[in-house]
Amino acid sequence: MTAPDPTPVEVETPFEVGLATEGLSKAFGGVQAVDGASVQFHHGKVNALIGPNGSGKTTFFNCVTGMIRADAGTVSYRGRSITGKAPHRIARAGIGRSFQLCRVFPRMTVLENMLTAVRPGSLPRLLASAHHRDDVERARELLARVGIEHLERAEARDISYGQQKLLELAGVLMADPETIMLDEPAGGVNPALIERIAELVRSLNAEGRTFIVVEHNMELVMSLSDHVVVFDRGRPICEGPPSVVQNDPRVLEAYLGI
Amino acid sequence: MSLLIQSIVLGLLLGGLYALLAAGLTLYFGVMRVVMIAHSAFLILAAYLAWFFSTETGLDPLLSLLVTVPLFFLIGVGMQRLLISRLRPATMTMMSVLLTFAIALTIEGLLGYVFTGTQRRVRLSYGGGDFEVFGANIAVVKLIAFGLAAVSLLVLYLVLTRTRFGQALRATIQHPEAARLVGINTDRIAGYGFGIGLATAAVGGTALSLDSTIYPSLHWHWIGPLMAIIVVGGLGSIPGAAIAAMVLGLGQSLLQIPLGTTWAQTFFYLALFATLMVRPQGFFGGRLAQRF
Amino acid sequence: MPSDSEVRRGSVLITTLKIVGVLVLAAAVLSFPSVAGNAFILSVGVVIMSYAVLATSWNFVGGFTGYMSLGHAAYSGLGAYGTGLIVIHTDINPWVALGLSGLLVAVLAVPVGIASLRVRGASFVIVSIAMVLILLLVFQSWGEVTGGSNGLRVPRPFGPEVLRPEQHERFFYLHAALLATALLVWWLIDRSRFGIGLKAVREDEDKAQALGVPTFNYKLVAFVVSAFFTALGGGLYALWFGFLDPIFQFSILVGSYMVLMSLLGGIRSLFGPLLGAVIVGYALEFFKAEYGDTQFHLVALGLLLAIVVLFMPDGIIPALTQLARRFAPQASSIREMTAADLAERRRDADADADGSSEENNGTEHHVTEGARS
Amino acid sequence: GSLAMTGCISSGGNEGGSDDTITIGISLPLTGDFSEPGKGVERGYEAWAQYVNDNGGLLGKQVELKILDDQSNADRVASDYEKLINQDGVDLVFGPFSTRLVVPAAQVAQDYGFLFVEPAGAAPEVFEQGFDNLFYAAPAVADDHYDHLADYIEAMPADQRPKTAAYATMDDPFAQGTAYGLKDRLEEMGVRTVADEVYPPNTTDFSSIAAKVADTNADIMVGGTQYQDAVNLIIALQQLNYQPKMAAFSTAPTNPEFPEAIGAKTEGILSPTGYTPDADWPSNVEFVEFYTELHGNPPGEDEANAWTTGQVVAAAVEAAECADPSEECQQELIDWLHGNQVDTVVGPLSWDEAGRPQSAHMIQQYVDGKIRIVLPEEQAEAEIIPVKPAW
Amino acid sequence: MASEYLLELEDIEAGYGRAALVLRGLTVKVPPATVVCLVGPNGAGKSTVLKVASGMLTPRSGTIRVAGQDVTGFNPQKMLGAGLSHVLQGHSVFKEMSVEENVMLGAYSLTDRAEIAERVDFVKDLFPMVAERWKALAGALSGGQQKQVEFARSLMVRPQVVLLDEPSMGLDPKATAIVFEQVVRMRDAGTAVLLVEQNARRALETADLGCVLDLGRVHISGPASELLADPQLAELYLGGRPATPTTT
Ligand SMILES: Nc1ncnc2c1ncn2[C@@H]1O[C@H](COP(=O)(O)OP(=O)(O)OP(=O)(O)O)[C@@H](O)[C@H]1O
Ligand SMILES: Nc1ncnc2c1ncn2[C@@H]1O[C@H](COP(=O)(O)OP(=O)(O)OP(=O)(O)O)[C@@H](O)[C@H]1O
Ligand SMILES: [Mg+2]
Ligand SMILES: [Mg+2]
Repeated sequence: MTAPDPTPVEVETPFEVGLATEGLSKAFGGVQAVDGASVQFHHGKVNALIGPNGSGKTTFFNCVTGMIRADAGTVSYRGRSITGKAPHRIARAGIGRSFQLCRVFPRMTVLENMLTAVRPGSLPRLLASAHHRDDVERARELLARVGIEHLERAEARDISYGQQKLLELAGVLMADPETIMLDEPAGGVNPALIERIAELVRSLNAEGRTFIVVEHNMELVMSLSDHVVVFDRGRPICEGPPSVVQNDPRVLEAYLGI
Repeated sequence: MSLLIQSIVLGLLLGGLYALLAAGLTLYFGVMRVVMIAHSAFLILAAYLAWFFSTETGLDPLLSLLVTVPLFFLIGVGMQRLLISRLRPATMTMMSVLLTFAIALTIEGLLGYVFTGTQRRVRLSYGGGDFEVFGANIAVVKLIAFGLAAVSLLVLYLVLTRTRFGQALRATIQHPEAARLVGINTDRIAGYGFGIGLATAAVGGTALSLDSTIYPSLHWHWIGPLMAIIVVGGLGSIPGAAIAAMVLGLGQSLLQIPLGTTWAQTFFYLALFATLMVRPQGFFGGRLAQRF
Repeated sequence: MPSDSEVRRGSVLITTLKIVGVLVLAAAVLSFPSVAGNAFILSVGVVIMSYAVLATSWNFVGGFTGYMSLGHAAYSGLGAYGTGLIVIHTDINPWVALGLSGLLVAVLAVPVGIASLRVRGASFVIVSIAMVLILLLVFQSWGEVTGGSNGLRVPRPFGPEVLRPEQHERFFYLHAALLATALLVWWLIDRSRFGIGLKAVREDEDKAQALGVPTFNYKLVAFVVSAFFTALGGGLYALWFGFLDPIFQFSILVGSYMVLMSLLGGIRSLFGPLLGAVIVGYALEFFKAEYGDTQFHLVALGLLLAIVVLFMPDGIIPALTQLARRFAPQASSIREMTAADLAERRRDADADADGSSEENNGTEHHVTEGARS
Repeated sequence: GSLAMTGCISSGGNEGGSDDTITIGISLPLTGDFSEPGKGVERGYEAWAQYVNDNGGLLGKQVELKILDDQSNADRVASDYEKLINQDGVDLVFGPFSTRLVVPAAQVAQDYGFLFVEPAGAAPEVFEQGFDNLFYAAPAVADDHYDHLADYIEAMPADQRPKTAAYATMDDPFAQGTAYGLKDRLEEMGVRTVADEVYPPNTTDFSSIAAKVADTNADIMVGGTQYQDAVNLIIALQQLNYQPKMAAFSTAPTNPEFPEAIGAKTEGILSPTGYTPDADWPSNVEFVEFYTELHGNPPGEDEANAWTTGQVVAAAVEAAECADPSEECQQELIDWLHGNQVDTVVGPLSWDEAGRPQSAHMIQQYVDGKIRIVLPEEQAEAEIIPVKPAW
Repeated sequence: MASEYLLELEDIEAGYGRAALVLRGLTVKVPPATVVCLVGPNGAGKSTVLKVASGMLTPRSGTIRVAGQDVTGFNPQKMLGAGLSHVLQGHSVFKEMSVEENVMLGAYSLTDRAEIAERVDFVKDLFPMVAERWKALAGALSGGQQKQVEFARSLMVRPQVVLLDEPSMGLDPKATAIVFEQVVRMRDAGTAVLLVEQNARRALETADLGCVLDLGRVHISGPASELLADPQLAELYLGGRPATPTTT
């Protein structure tokens, strides 16, 4: 893992651009939720996206993943434009995401929830049995890593809120995307498990996976991320390594309220 | 020319009735996510009661409203409390379709059982009466029906938007648990909401009985256009339903001139499909249409 | 707490039971014509088989995607009229005509699906109803082609030497074959990745999309497959019955029978619609026999539907399975673990994993492979 | 399940086979859209059976009717005849009501070789299906119902004839058949068609149709109607204050409730009818007497047609001296009817090879508040009113 | 009869439907002017405790008392009447209604207009966002904003007992601070607060008493500061290294 940059000078260290947006905007009625945001996320790193409530983080996620159509601006992924593509295409381009307001398939079992995320790939595989042994094994392993392996056979609607959050996280990982966007993965999760999740993120990151995490748990953000982007009123106001961002007066003012 | 004016007048009068009935349907959906297939069956039931009342007593069928409106309100409350409330919230919309479909069948069956399948029509001394305005003949009965519709629509609108009850009703559907936690008696409120919806069917049915034949299976004939109206207007929006009803009623009436009765009826469905292509959520609806 | 092997033995037992059940079912169906007392009972059998085909076909959309179509009569009606018109106006062999008509309806279902699957829930139901009503109007009014309200007589596919009772028997087997095909396809989809994607659509469409499921295409495929089988069911019925009347071909009641049957049996189970069709088909005969000359049969049907919706919203088969589960070994009791237990288990697991790190690498490798594909 | 099912559905039992009764199977729309006329036909059939039994039966055997309800549904009607023939083992069948139901029912009868005499399938299409076992037990097919009226108009001096005609017909093979039969004739003689509206059977709002008709101000208004649609149409026309010189509607005006339903403004309304209780055919006098004694009021057209059906079948049975489901017997009955004439309450009937009857309907009109036969002249009970008073 | 506790749950057994028990003989008591914090792993039954306490879920056995009065079997509406209010976990705003209507519905059980107006001013003042988006549809707000509206709504009444289910979830640090500040204020005003939090350290720092719940039973309870200091608890329930914050 990269150690925090010791020099508080904002020097652009060279990095590989992963997901990037240019002038992305989205307004709802009179509210400019995302306001011409141009952001570049570091590929292969753990990126954090923080900002006060209502600063447009979730909307930004939604625009990037095609869940809602942006008013203006472009989105590219590793140099290729994914602007305006359908959500499933973006997902298949290697970008997975979780939802802030936890969404699971309520009347499927926890295991089936996991299997839904498997990419069939070809037509024969599409028609092959869903309970493929490899898939099931991997699903179990992931469930164990988020600490809900014992719930495998429970229907998702019957498990507690925090457990659903964990299931959602595991589901996203199951799809095995190259870039994983998480919207408040730790919200409502027991601190003991947050540790495990952090470890999981680190190890997947070490395998080469990129993360973009929205989170209000500052401890987690600071210990986990390599690069932090701070949003306010729909656009980035500051970015850099955690140690830098943490002490930036704009961030202190807008976000931490100090 | 006079045919055109005549058709416009007829279309507006018809649209008024459509508006009232569609408003009731919208109410169930807007506040309770219930697709009430049985609405038109209740409509026919009310019409039968009006007919029965006037043949038995010889009085004007409009007087039957004094009985049917409270009666339907109570039936509505009972139906919500005893039946609808048992459905799971997650599958409410779908299951309510089937449940109310079952109710519709039951009503149709009972009507046929009690009144036989014979077509009935209220006999009114002023049934064929008319007066002329701008070269168009306006039937007295149609004007009465229109007036009833307009008044009830207005009352409905005011109740839902201006009263504490209306607010509680909307809160109840949007998050019943939270509504209970702020102290709303959600059971009672939802029941009243349903009762009001059904009361509109009582008014509509009586209005309908003034100038139309009724028979037990007639409700099938009404379901289609009414459903089309509420989708075009935007599921859940009462003003939307009313406007769509007027527009479609008028359109149907005008299209009858060149196309004939049968093809003119398809207008509702073409409008429905066109709406879906252009604005799936309907012309006045919120995001709801997509969600549920 | 039952051990893993116990659970496994239980599942083997269940699988065996299932296979035996299917065989018994098949035997019962195949022997029905010889058991049926007379041509009338055989004809009732054909009707019930036809219901079963329609309900099972309906279940491709209703069961998998959760889109409840009350208007599937549109497709059975189109299939019936398509078959009839092709047979009447061309020299094509009736069976080819049947297949052709099924394909035509499937093709037609594509634009219809594109239009109507854009909306969910109530709007979709309403659109499906509208579809039937619009077709009813068209087929009634477009008399030159469809025979209008005079109805359309479909010539029988078998020669005059095949007497009516024998005709019933042949059509019974034909329907059974079609049903078996539909069931097989349903089963294949149910266990496939495609199927699980469809079920995800039923549960939460947006979320499924975010996971990379091309929901719209999936829905559309299911819809078209459903329309195809429904049309075949309708066409086969037309060839058997020989007379089409738009009022009965394009009736909401027929569409709702399909829903009722499927719901009654259970839309999440393979044999649910079949079971529902047998029960409802029999109930319809029974109600008619009992309350024939009053409108009471409608009341009875309505009550039946209401009871299903209120008390068995998941259907009979799931209700029975649940009952059976209560006696079968319970695996879910492993949910009962405290944080300390879990921590313990994990520690053990981690120790295991360290001990056999090679195996672990294998899995990791798989993960990486997946990412690149 | 199959065994249990057999047990229950066959609860009717095979009682038809016994030797001292003749069982006749009938399916009728006792519920649903056609239930009103269906019940009329049922009354007619039952009266006929009672009459026959009171008078020594058929071939010396008692007649027993087995009536099922087809719920006005074509699928059901076929299954009903299937049941009557196979399960209940009836000896003969009578036809159901309404054109829509006759064709599928006739198909079943044909497949089992049964004679099929029907009281109510008048539409021309019925006779184009190639059934050789089918006979319509009424004077004329729908097209010919207005023949006498057409003749009358043709005979009028050219300047008094209507110049324009408006048609409004229900989309139903029978109702439409009647109006279009007249339309063809009128167009032949140069009466211009200015409106031709077809409405679906379930229409309840006639104001737009009436508006279009009224707008043309046609001289003659022809309605191809059943009962209630005619009432609605007339009221809607009244609301628009349209006054044609002649107005003819099928079926509805002969209904006793008609005058009350349209507010007694009936004077001058014309209607074709195949039957009148006042007709002096020998068997009709007996029929009316018997029926009136039974029900307290004279029979209507539906009852008469049912009775006629009974008479026709009985004549064939008496002639062939057999009444059993065997193919030979049924074929004999069919053959006999093709070659002979039967005297019935609607007059002597004979049929062409497709089963079309070869007579004509009479025309009735409301004269002085009562419905009377006005055409043809030899049967007329009252003088025709050539120009209808305002309604 | 006066009781020394404002809220008492005694020997509660509860579960959903016919499924197995979730709460197995659980006892929790909250004295006046006290914040009791429930912590525990996901699925331990914390939310279930609150649901039982507010009458949303009827316990299979056990008693519930509010200010000494036996309220077992009361529905939520009656519970509110008895002086108990509950803020749900997750999101429970009325999405198709405006922020204003949401907040006003919080005062549904009140009738005194002046009091309502005063409370409205208070919550508007507390959460500037609420004032700013007063006429907006609540469903159109961001997740955290909705939580703020929800909390604001619950502040419209001043009950004796408040049940809070993870009030800080999804809130930014500023808003979290406000929420905890309000919790303290409520306590100072004499209210009994039963707080469920996964932000456990922060919650225990605020609370007077703590209760660790696991598998439907109270595992350990005691003064919040003691729980915070227990290294074993820290590892199992509070996350890793006890009492040494990672950064800053
Ligand atoms: N569907 C919508 N309709 C209208 N306005 C919306 C909608 N979704 C979001 N907004 C507005 O856009 C702004 C940004 O919302 P967003 O959900 O992106 O914030 P966020 O940064 O994710 O906040 P949080 O930390 O609370 O989750 C908010 O002011 C919100 O009110
Ligand atoms: N509606 C339900 N039906 C069946 N079981 C449920 C239901 N809700 C919760 N459970 C079960 O009850 C147990 C306790 O759930 P509860 O929501 O109280 O947990 P919690 O402690 O609040 O967890 P979290 O921190 O994740 O919110 C869990 O095991 C869950 O699986
Ligand atoms: Mg957010
Ligand atoms: Mg909880």
